[in-house]
Amino acid sequence: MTATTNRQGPGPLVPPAKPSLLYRPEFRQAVYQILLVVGLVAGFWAIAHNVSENLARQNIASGFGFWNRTSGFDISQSLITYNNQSTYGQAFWAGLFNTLLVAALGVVFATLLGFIIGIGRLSSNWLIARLCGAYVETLRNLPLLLQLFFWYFAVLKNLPGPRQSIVLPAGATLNVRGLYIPAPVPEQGFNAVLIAFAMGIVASIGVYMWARRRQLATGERFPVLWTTLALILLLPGAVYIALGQPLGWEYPVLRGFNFQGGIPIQPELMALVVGLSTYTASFIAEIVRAGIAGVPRGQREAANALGLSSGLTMRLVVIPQALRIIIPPLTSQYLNLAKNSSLAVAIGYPDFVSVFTGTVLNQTGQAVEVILLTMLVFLTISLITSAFMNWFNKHIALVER
Amino acid sequence: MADTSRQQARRAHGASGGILLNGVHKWYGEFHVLKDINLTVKEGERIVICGPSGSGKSTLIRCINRLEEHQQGQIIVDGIELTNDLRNIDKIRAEVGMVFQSFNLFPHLTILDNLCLAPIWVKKMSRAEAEKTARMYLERVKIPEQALKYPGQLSGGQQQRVAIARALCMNPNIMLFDEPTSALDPEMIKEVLDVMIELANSGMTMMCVTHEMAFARSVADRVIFMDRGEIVEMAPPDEFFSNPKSDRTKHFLSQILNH
Amino acid sequence: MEKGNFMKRATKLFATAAAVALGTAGMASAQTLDKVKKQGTLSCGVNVGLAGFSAPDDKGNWTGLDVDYCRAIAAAVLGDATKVRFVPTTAKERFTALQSGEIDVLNRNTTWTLGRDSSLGLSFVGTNYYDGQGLMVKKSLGVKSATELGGATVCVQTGTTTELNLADYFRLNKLEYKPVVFEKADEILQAYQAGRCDVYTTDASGLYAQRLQMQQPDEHIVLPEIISKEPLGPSVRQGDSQWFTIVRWVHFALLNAEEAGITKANVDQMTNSTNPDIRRILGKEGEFGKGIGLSADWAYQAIKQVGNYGEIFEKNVGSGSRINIARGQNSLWTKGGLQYAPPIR
Amino acid sequence: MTSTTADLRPPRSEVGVVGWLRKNLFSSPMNAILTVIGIWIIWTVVNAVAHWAFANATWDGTSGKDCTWPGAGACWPFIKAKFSQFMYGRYPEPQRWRVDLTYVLAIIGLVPLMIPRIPGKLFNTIYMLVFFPIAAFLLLVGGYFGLPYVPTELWGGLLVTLVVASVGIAGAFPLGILLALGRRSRMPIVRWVSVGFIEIVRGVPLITVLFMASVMLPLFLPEGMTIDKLMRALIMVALFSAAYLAEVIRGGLQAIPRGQFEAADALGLTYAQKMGLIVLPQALKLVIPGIVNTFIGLFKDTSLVLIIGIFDLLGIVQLNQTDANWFSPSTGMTGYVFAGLVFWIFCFGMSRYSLFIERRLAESDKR
Repeated sequence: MTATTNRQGPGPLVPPAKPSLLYRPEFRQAVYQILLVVGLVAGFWAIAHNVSENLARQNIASGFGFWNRTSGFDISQSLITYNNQSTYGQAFWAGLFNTLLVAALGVVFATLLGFIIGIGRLSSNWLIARLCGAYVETLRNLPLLLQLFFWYFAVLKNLPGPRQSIVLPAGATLNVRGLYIPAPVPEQGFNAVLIAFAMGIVASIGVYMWARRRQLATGERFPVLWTTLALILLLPGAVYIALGQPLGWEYPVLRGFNFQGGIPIQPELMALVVGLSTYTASFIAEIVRAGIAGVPRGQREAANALGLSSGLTMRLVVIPQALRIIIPPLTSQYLNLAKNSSLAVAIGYPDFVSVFTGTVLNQTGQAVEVILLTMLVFLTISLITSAFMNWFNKHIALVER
Repeated sequence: MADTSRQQARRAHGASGGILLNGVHKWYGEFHVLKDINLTVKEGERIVICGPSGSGKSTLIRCINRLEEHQQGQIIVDGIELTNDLRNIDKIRAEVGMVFQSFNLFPHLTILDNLCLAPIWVKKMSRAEAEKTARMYLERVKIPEQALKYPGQLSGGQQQRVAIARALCMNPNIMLFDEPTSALDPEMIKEVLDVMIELANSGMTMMCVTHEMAFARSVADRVIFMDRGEIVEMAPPDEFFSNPKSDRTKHFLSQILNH
Repeated sequence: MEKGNFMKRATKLFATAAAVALGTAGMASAQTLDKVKKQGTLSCGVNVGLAGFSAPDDKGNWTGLDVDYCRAIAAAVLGDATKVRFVPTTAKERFTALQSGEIDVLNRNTTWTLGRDSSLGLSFVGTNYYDGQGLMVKKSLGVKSATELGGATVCVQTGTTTELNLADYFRLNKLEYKPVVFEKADEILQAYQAGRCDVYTTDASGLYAQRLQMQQPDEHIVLPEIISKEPLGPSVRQGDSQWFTIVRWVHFALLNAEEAGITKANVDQMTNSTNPDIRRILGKEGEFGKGIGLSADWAYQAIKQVGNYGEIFEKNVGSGSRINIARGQNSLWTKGGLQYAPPIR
Repeated sequence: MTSTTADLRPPRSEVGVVGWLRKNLFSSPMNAILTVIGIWIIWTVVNAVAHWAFANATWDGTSGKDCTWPGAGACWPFIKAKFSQFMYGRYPEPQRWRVDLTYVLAIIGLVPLMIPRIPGKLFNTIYMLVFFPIAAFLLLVGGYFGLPYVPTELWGGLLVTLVVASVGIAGAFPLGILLALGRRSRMPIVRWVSVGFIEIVRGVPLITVLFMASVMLPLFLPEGMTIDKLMRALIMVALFSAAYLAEVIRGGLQAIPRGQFEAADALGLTYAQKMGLIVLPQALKLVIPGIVNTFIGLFKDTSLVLIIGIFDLLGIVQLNQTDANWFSPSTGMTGYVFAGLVFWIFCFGMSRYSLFIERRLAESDKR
């Protein structure tokens, strides 16, 4: 201890000497951060240098010039016009749209199945709860890739060949080459049906708004669901019949090696969608179960005590609260599903990774550019998703004291 | 049920506007929680139920609006017998208001929406009418200014008063209170009790599980002491507090009053 | 396109900046030969599994034509055919493996094309198997010619010249088809056998090899049409001419050995031969080994330990193997084939 | 009124088998219907599985022909014949004792570490973090002490699955902790870098990361420097799981009360001491279930390495299904079922363990 601390009485206060630069936290932090930046820049520099040198030394093409070059290969399924005369750029989009298609289908089916199973796990019926539990525990403890192989190589493989196809109702056909469903062919006057359909939707919205206003005003309710269904289905239906059924169907027929016509759904797509949605459903089920179980029992009791029926209790009290818990993890499951769709590469479905990171990379040999673009695409998807999630969380956060 | 038939039913069971429990038994699995409960509550009567924890008092009042199911005996509320018939259960729940220990306000709705929810969806009131009623009851529980806030923004005492107002919005004949003040800080207990006393004085049929003995003394017509699933003692408050007959009651009172 | 140009410029800028900052843009190439000698093993990129060319048996021993080429190079360079590290590569990663130096030579039934020679940084040293793309179908379909394949579904491996030839062939003949593209050969095999495709297309040699893997090989036929030229051969990194010469001349030595009648069995007697051609091949005359940086008996070691080209061929894909492919265009030029090696002199 | 009424037995319809059935299976007509549907589903599944796996299965044989008969179920001799390949890949047979010994060493370290009751966790952790990895490396790779060198190209099957998953998670630990701390740092650049890394990695599928390992990483290295393919995959898997682990650990850090940080500061500990001695030990203990779950995810995802030509359990099963000698209509299914069973036992076991730890943590919270 120095003498100053023993000093009696309050002497004149001396402003504390500024500590040496070395001991100031801001300085240290600045140094750490500068070191980090320098380290990172050096690291990237080294990588960039190695890459450019490796490429230059061996005379390997670089840059994105390949984008507009003719690809020369075919893709078995494309939502945009694509053939082997198209460019690598078009192959990029064809693959991307295929991925989005799988993701969209997967999200729909996984959500449906996941909610059914998640609610089933909470069923008062012991057997149903256990069955749903067994589903979850089985599916989510198996690698997705194994499940895809199972669906594709073990299940779909056992379907009969085109000549022994399984005939399904309504002109659909199932064989080892896929599922062929009749394609609708609009004939003259079909536009009127479409217009009627659109009108039905508009009218339903009108009915919904009117019914809501009436309930606010008088308290009386109106069977909106049934009216809406009637408007959307019966109105165009009536027009359709009145105009003499102006819609033809193109049925798939066996011609040569394969079925031609109709809408073909590849077995690769089926296996991928089935595999992805059953797998993701097992996670969604857990999220749904946790979400519903996360709404305190008291909430349901209070609603019951107020005389709300169990349906209304679910709709007005439990679900709105459960959704707040469910939606954030649900969104990240959707993101996982989109990312997992890249396993398509293993079962021959032409998704983005298979077409672009697979075939395009192989044909051009430009690994660096192709992989960077691939990562960029997935990052964009994940950024959009997390932007949505932030928006959602901000809007639904419970107001607390 | 038409009104006339309900009157008939009331007469038949001798419990017009009140509650009748007749030999009610309930088990949780093997555990016998309610043992042969016989109780008649007349219209406008105010009952306070007390007893040690685990004595079945909460279960008893939760049976009255079928939040719990009893397995033997008869419960008739407002002339309607509680059976598995969903229509009866809904009807009774609309007639019987309930206030919980943990408030159970709906956190995703504003105070006003909390109050309007059941009137709109169950009583099929118009929004305007429901809001009018809601504001009236908010006035009555002395927090009209909180109408547009969310439950999370209110203190415990305020939340419980909203819960009471929410039950009142259904215009019930009977109010059940399940330890309404147990989860509150001492300074908030009074504001809730004040509302309850005011309510009691308005002539509402009330059953209240509580340990607030001062409240019991001042408003109850009868005090019930329960222990191990049965009604041990039932008496007007003066007699109950001054001259308890059972040893168990004495023991309980000595603990609760001298702590 | 806007985006492509931007990216291109950005990449160039980045690369140039890095190069300028570090003062050098590409140093002298490493001497692969020195590296191999120093390490004492040759890293050889082979197929993950293609019967006849490179496939490991249950015990992990690699066999096949490409594999034997690796061994021959190791014998020539290091004097020991067992000093090879086999690196199995997929179609996708084979070129990167070579570019990055992970492997010293790529012997993976890889087709020699101008595009690969020019923009992938490879140099093909020669052709150790003249192949062509074939089409295989089930006999029961009754197809006799590829021109009858309109509307067929075709299984093909991704990232191969096969995929491109297929597209060209069907477009040229104005035939419709549906491709089903897989990453690995065993997946195609499974899918084809399940009836997912009518046609399995790859190099004809691959078709014969894969047919052996099938449940009933006799039920499948390879159609007569060969729809492309597929010269398969070893390749090395560009820019190391010494190593390029070595690998190329090991290949030629094996051919010359067959032509001169030197075999694994008689190579020791042949050292006493008076035939100057044979003497030169076996390093008894001239200093050709020194010229390419190897010992004088480089070719002797390769032949002694592995065998001449004909022996390697017959053992792995020819009459000595289950695949049993006829020599055909892979015969020596003296027998009407395409295999022709410049003389060692 | 002073005596207590004796407890009565509940009515028969409430308890026992009848009561249970009534309450759990037939409480309403709807429930009864569901129960019947449930029983039907169970019956169908159990029936099909039993027939396939037992009644109609082939138990003995030497080739796929023995499994080819009408109505044939599982082809178990296929598994029997290939079992050692599924376990070790092409690891040379005389050397397989080295793999077994590694497993034994791992079990010796892991079992006491996983049972909370057994003391000496510090010693145990050091064993697992320092001694075991070195021993495992020397044993499996060899080339030292007279052990022949076994190149990783020969590794395969369950061995690769276990190596990729455990090296992936163990290698991810240091970086995961750094990233988690970085994400909560007050230094903005450190925070941005951490967030950037975590979000980029979590945004892309593992398969692209593996492609990167197989075709891009080699180009990143200076000329003449190469890394073994399995090693590259391990590095990328470790980087990949570091991002996920960082998020798990961050959750644990957030759960540590402010008071702990303040107490450590008040004691005059430096940042490193505060984190290393006070905060991290508590936080890591809290997130054991999360770590185990990350490990389960990684364990399942290791199967993706087959796409880049590394033969893990699933890869080697897939490869062997093309063995002409074993071709039969049910070989494929049998192989997948076997691989699935192995994966499932591991994953289910680990998820139960994580539940067990979670319950324990919840209990100690109550105390």
